[in-house]
Amino acid sequence: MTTTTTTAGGVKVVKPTVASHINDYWGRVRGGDLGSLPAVLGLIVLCLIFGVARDTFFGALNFANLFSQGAQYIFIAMGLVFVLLLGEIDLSAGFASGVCGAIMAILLTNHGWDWYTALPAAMLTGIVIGFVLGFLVAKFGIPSFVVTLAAFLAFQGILLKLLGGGKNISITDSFVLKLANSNLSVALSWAFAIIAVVAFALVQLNTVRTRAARGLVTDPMGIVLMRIGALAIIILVATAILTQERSINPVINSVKGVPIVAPIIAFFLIVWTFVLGKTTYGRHLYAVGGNTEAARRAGIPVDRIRISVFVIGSFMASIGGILAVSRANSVDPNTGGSNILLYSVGAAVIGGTSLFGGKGKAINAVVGGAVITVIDNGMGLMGYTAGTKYIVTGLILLIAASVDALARRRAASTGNR
Amino acid sequence: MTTTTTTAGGVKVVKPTVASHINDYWGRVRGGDLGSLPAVLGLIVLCLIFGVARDTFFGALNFANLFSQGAQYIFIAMGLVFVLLLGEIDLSAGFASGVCGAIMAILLTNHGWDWYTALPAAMLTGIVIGFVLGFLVAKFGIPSFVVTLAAFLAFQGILLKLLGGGKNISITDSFVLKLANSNLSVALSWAFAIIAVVAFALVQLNTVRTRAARGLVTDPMGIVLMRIGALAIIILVATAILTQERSINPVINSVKGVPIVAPIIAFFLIVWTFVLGKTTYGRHLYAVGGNTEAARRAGIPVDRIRISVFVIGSFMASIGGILAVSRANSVDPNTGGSNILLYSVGAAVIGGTSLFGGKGKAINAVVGGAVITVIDNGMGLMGYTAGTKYIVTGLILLIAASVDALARRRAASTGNR
Amino acid sequence: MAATPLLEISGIDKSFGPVQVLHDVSLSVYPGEVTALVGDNGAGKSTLVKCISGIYTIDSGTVTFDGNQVAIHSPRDASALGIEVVYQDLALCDNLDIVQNMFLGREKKRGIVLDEPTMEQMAGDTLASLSVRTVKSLRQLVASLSGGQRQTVAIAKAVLWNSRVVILDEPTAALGVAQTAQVLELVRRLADQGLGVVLISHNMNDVFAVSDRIAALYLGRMAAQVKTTDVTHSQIVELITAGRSGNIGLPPEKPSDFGGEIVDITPGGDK
Amino acid sequence: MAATPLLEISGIDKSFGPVQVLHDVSLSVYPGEVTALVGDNGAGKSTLVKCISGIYTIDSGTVTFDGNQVAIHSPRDASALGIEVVYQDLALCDNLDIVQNMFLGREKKRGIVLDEPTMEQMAGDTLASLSVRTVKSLRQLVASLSGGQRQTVAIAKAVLWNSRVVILDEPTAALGVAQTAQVLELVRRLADQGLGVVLISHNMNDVFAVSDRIAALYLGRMAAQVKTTDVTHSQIVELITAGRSGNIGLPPEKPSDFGGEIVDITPGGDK
Amino acid sequence: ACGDDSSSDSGSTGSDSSAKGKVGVILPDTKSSQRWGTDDPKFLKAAFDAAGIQVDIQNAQGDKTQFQTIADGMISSGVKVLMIVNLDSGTGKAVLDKAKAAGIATIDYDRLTLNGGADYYVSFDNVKVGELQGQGLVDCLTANKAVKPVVAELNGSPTDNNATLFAQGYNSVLDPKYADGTFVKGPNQDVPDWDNAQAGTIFEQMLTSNKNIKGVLAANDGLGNAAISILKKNKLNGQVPVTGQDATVQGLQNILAGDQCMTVYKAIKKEADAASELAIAIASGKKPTTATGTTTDPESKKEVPSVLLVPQAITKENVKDVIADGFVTKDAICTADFAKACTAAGIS
Ligand SMILES: Nc1ncnc2c1ncn2[C@@H]1O[C@H](COP(=O)(O)OP(=O)(O)OP(=O)(O)O)[C@@H](O)[C@H]1O
Ligand SMILES: Nc1ncnc2c1ncn2[C@@H]1O[C@H](COP(=O)(O)OP(=O)(O)OP(=O)(O)O)[C@@H](O)[C@H]1O
Ligand SMILES: [Mg+2]
Ligand SMILES: [Mg+2]
Repeated sequence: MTTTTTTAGGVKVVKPTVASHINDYWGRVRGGDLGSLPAVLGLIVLCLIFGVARDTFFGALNFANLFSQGAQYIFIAMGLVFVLLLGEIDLSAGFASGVCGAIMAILLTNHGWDWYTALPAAMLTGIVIGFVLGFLVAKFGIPSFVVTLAAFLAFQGILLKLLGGGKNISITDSFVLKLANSNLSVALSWAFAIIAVVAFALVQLNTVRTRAARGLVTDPMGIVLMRIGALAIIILVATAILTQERSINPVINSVKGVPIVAPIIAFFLIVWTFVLGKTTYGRHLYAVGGNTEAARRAGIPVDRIRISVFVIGSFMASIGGILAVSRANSVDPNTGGSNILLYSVGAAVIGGTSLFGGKGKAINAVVGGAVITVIDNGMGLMGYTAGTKYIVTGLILLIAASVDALARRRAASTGNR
Repeated sequence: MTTTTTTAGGVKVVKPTVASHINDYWGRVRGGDLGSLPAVLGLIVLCLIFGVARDTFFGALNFANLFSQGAQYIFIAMGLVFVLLLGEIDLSAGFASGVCGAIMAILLTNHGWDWYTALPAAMLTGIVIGFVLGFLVAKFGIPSFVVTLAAFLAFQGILLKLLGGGKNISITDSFVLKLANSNLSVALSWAFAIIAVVAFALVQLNTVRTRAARGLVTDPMGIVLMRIGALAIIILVATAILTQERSINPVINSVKGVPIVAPIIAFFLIVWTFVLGKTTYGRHLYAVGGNTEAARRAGIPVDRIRISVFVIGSFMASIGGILAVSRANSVDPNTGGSNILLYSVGAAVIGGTSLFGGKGKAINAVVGGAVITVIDNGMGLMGYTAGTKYIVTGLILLIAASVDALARRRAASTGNR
Repeated sequence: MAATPLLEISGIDKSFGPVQVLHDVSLSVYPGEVTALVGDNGAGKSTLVKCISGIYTIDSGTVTFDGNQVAIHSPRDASALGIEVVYQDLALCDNLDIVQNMFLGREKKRGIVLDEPTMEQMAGDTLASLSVRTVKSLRQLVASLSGGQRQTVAIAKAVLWNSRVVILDEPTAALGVAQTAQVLELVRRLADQGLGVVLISHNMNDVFAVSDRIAALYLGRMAAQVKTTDVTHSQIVELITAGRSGNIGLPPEKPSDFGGEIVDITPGGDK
Repeated sequence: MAATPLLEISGIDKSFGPVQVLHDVSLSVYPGEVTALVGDNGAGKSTLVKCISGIYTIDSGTVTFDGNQVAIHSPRDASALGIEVVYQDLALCDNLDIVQNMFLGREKKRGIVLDEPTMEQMAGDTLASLSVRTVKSLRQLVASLSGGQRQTVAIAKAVLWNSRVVILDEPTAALGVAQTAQVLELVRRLADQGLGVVLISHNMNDVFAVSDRIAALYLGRMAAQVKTTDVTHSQIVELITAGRSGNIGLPPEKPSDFGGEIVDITPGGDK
Repeated sequence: ACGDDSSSDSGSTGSDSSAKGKVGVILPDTKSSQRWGTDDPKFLKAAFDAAGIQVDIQNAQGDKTQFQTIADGMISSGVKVLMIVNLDSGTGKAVLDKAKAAGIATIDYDRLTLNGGADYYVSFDNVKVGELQGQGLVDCLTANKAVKPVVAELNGSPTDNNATLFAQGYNSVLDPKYADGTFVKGPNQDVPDWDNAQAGTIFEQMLTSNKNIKGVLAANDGLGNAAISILKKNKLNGQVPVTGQDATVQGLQNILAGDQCMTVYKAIKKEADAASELAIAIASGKKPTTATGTTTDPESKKEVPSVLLVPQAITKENVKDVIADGFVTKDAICTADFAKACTAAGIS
């Protein structure tokens, strides 16, 4: 079964083949090390349910809708992944996104700022908010639940005050409006898709090369190629669908291309995946979340890390807020309110992030956010009354989560947690 | 400093005196073992702030208001303490209380049931809800955040459906209406107060006697008497205030006596304190919350314990719902909605319950609930506009929490966590 | 081997995902005897114990207790049979105090109320018999105990009960000189009372001092189970480090036998 | 005592709330020597170590490093001075793998990117030198390691760095025979390289095998710090269990000295 | 009353306030309409200040528990008149009962507390509001010469009784049209909490599953704007008429831009003035004379003395009326983006 034997730092190792690798993977899956597989399974089940119930669900138009509908959840959830990684919580993320969105809208509309100054101002607001929250948690030692509950209330008030006690403020800046509502041109869509695939392939192949050059075990080339192929198929098929004409009224105007939010999501997904997986900072996050005391003993500046996650959390919330305002063409006192927060935390958790810290990835927010968005989107097509809608949404959420839980559960019973 | 030496099970012990006991207590306080002291301090600070700002705050009428205003938070929080003790969360507790309240109201008003059948029906609903939630969490292994998020949505829908899509249902049953809105007679008030004090004294003295008889160390008699005296003063002074006339218009009607909710709160506080502190079940709760694996290895039926806390949580929510409906004379689709849940979790956490399990007491819910209620009550007297009110509420909450946090923080820096 | 074993396991396999940790392991525990279970770090001793006590489900193999084949699905089942275990990872509840931990799962009651005085007294007696002298209070939280104090609490917890088999996984690792002597004496006393005792230890002196039989695990395989009087110190060390010694132990190693498993380093790239 | 101590602490007091654990403790660590710190369970050894490494703040007392008085407020300060510690409670991150744990806080980078290949190679080298043979993969999570494997990782983590003082708190407690020998050899080698080494152990054979000096703690007081060659095995055991032996050790015990503290059992009723 | 000499300083500017009773006002929320956060407090406070009456205006933020807690506070601080906009009739009644027991006069403001027995009632007719919206949509669709248009309805919050009343109004206009086949009934959804973001998703999904939607009955301007933003995204704005309510700046601008077909203007100042006039009279110890109409409580069948005001439909043609009325300023509406539309609409 084993073929070549190389040495890595004095410890004997076996060079895996494609067959042994697949075997290994299957062993891990049976052993409970499932990664995001169950969440993806849950997502597929959901899509099938809705697709069978309403045939518009699988249309290009509806597929494109998903991106802007899910953007706010996904961005807030991505920020929350960092907060949850430390076992903290940020209840104020929803209204923080509202406040940041409102600041942008006010600067644009009431003060006539340009988008390239108003947008950074909104993001800066997010960063400041996060810093204050993090400081209170890290330096005063107040539980984050209480700090952010207080902030949840305070931001709601600030939002009301900013909007002069409940007014809606419209935005007309075309750049900002485009963010959530427009699409890349077809050419640009393809360009992005191809760049993404090529970049992924290069990174993968480069890793193999570097490791091989150092005499370390590498994934067999077959597996690497398979991985590249799978990603290429997903991205290219999605691009193909999204570059079709999907206008409701094609005579009047044409709507096609990848929604602009898609590359924005992809950008942050790549950045945060890189930060969490490949940088010292990311490593330290996991360490503090897994065992704060061990991290402290290893000389990691725990307080600073703790502050930083709230900064990232609120910063991502500000991005979510900007996109929410763009999508609504306006900001109102409830922007970032209602279920936004619970749904965002839910997205992170469904995607596989632990509420107890130490476990989570940026992709969790995207997968979980997709689950939440698909539920919302699908339910919107069903045309239920309010009461029924709530009940069915709850049940559907439960179904999606139990596909995941049951898969893991079965695996856990083998003793491997 | 030490006087008598007795033996307890072969290990030498020193019999503490009043002086050494106080010394010890002070050492513990300085060492960070603060119990509910900081939360109580926070509460006192709050009362002073509001008392200075508005003199009506310290009136007998306002004091009496606190009980029914806080009841729903306190009951839901008491149930949540159990859920949080295992490191779980119940996001659906708010709407569960609404659903139970609605069931009671519907049975009373639409089906003409009597209070002595409708009330148990509501509580039973709570128990069933809790069982289903607990079952899904314990047996399927779905994270409680997700299960109860789904339930949060579903109950909202059920409530809407029960109430026929947005209507509200009034109740007229005088017994139920009295629960949250009436007072004990003055004689009964005093009777309850005196019984409570005497019972406490007997339990305390009996403990000392039993332990002394077994040759175990006991608290010095002076300390025990002090403790009894302190409780007696608090209860008797409160009763004295509450048995004064507090009607705005004494000519029209007279309002005096302890609000009926007060003994209900006291009843559950005593029951749950007993269960947590003096029974096997309570012990096992702490064990599962502190170290699930250790509890499992000790043969504790972890799954059953997990289900049970959700049952208790939803049962207490049903009591909260019944009182909320009683107070509002009616039920509407938002009963148990808005901030009820966050405030209740906040109450438990502020009172000293940990979100990570293993740490919490029934009294936490009462102290934390009192903090939340006083803030709500005091803010109501201040006459701020909506925006300002949110902001100030957030800040006040933060102040109350930081009194607590700073006290503990200073203590923690001595190394004792 | 005249006496029938009290506890007999045979053919146990256990894998964690792709990694097989136990291969066809058999072990017999006799009443009135101390069986020492030895093996290198990572040989699978603790895993074997956890399989016996129902913490892990076994992939295949049988457990026979008192002559009857039994299925142990959870620690409850094990303690119902009278199997008591001191785990290497002590498994104490940090948020409970010493007395509470010692009686966890088997609290004494009067009516429905916990009988704290009785438990406190019994806990005190047991600890005193284990040479514990520096515990400040029986009501001290376990979180604040020193390493050795924690270990003593875990041992005391396991011997409080009338059990038939006691398994101790490196019980003296963190103990001081006096406490170690006390625990070894306790182990001997338990066996003399007719219990079956399994002692896991890396200390060969202790093993030879108290054990009647020695079972040696090597890379998840049972290399040998022998009478203590039949072997020498160095033979056991050889069994531990090489899996065989002279004519006892595993058959000579064929490269393909273990090679694949020991050294299979999962590539770092695919995490 | 011709050489100047590399690390010298004196007059250290430490209380946890009402309980005083260390009383006026002094200790000197010399470069090129192994100082064994011994004491009964709960004597305060681990507490002393944590005070030195900045995990606990000391109530009073001074720490002198290389002749300069220093204030160590956090583990960062300690490692900045070149003090490396292997803690008894190992303090590993269960959710990270072996390599990640070993380089925690001091990751190798290329630009801003973690240099995983280099770290993996260095980790492999270090582990191999500690006789680790059963680790399945360097990318295995620490949560799935056996007790001894975890301890080896903790030791390997501490010796990877160029430090000036290495403190090991019962490093061999969970180790097998071969691994223990390897670690003791390592301890000796570190001292021979000129480092100051503090070794905490309950195993007198090990202590006498590698140490140059022995410091004995008794109930939170430093009973004696002596040259290993000046004392016998049984003298040290007496120091550990009674605090004095012949003319060395603490002054004869007056009942009031310790009585109050050791035996003060907080009443269970007031929790 | 015992609260007269209190240190309360909430809004009292009158010199002789101690001689008169204090008035408490509880507003419901800040989500269902911007008026509760902005307009009512402004107008009410101005009116009471002018009369030198102490007033305490608070908002329950949509929370029933809060609502009652505020009422408790006002009662215990000794108000003489309590004016409430109930969140639901149940809590409303509980509060009114408590106030009456304390001998406090009560006014139902804007929303009638069913079976509540308030002394007075001041309001717009909410069913009438709905009727205006329905009629507005019919007019716009007719003007568009739409043939059998599919009409989507975005209702208000399912937990808000007023939303039910609005729906009752517009459905009374639309249902006959559906019945006779002039219009086609399209999707119909409630928007929880009047939440604009959710309204956007809900409408987007309506449009995805029913691409022929030709008219949108949105219950207020916020929901209308949510629908318009989705229409814009699909470049359908202006072709699909959308209704609204409240005559917000945003709604009026949308009307001027041609994206919204109409809104309903409720002269909030008039309503606030009418209510404060009543309260001032009672607080000064006089018998109010303005409550000339009556409303029948549908539950108790009692006649409540009332002041009823008439809502007004606003289209591009009469946006200027709202400005003339002082409800919004020209500056707020006619920003650079809308200057041309303003001129076109005759706003100068
Ligand atoms: N949950 C798990 N997942 C994967 N591998 C595991 C798991 N638990 C244990 N192992 C592996 O199984 C092997 C045996 O571990 P075990 O704890 O039984 O060793 P041990 O003989 O008790 O060693 P020690 O003497 O160090 O305590 C080790 O290589 C360990 O890495
Ligand atoms: N956080 C704490 N709070 C209260 N007491 C503590 C705390 N930490 C340690 N102690 C007490 O301090 C004493 C010394 O503990 P320490 O861990 O230093 O002992 P040790 O010498 O390392 O013992 P061992 O050999 O068992 O590891 C013990 O009695 C212990 O109970
Ligand atoms: Mg082991
Ligand atoms: Mg120690």
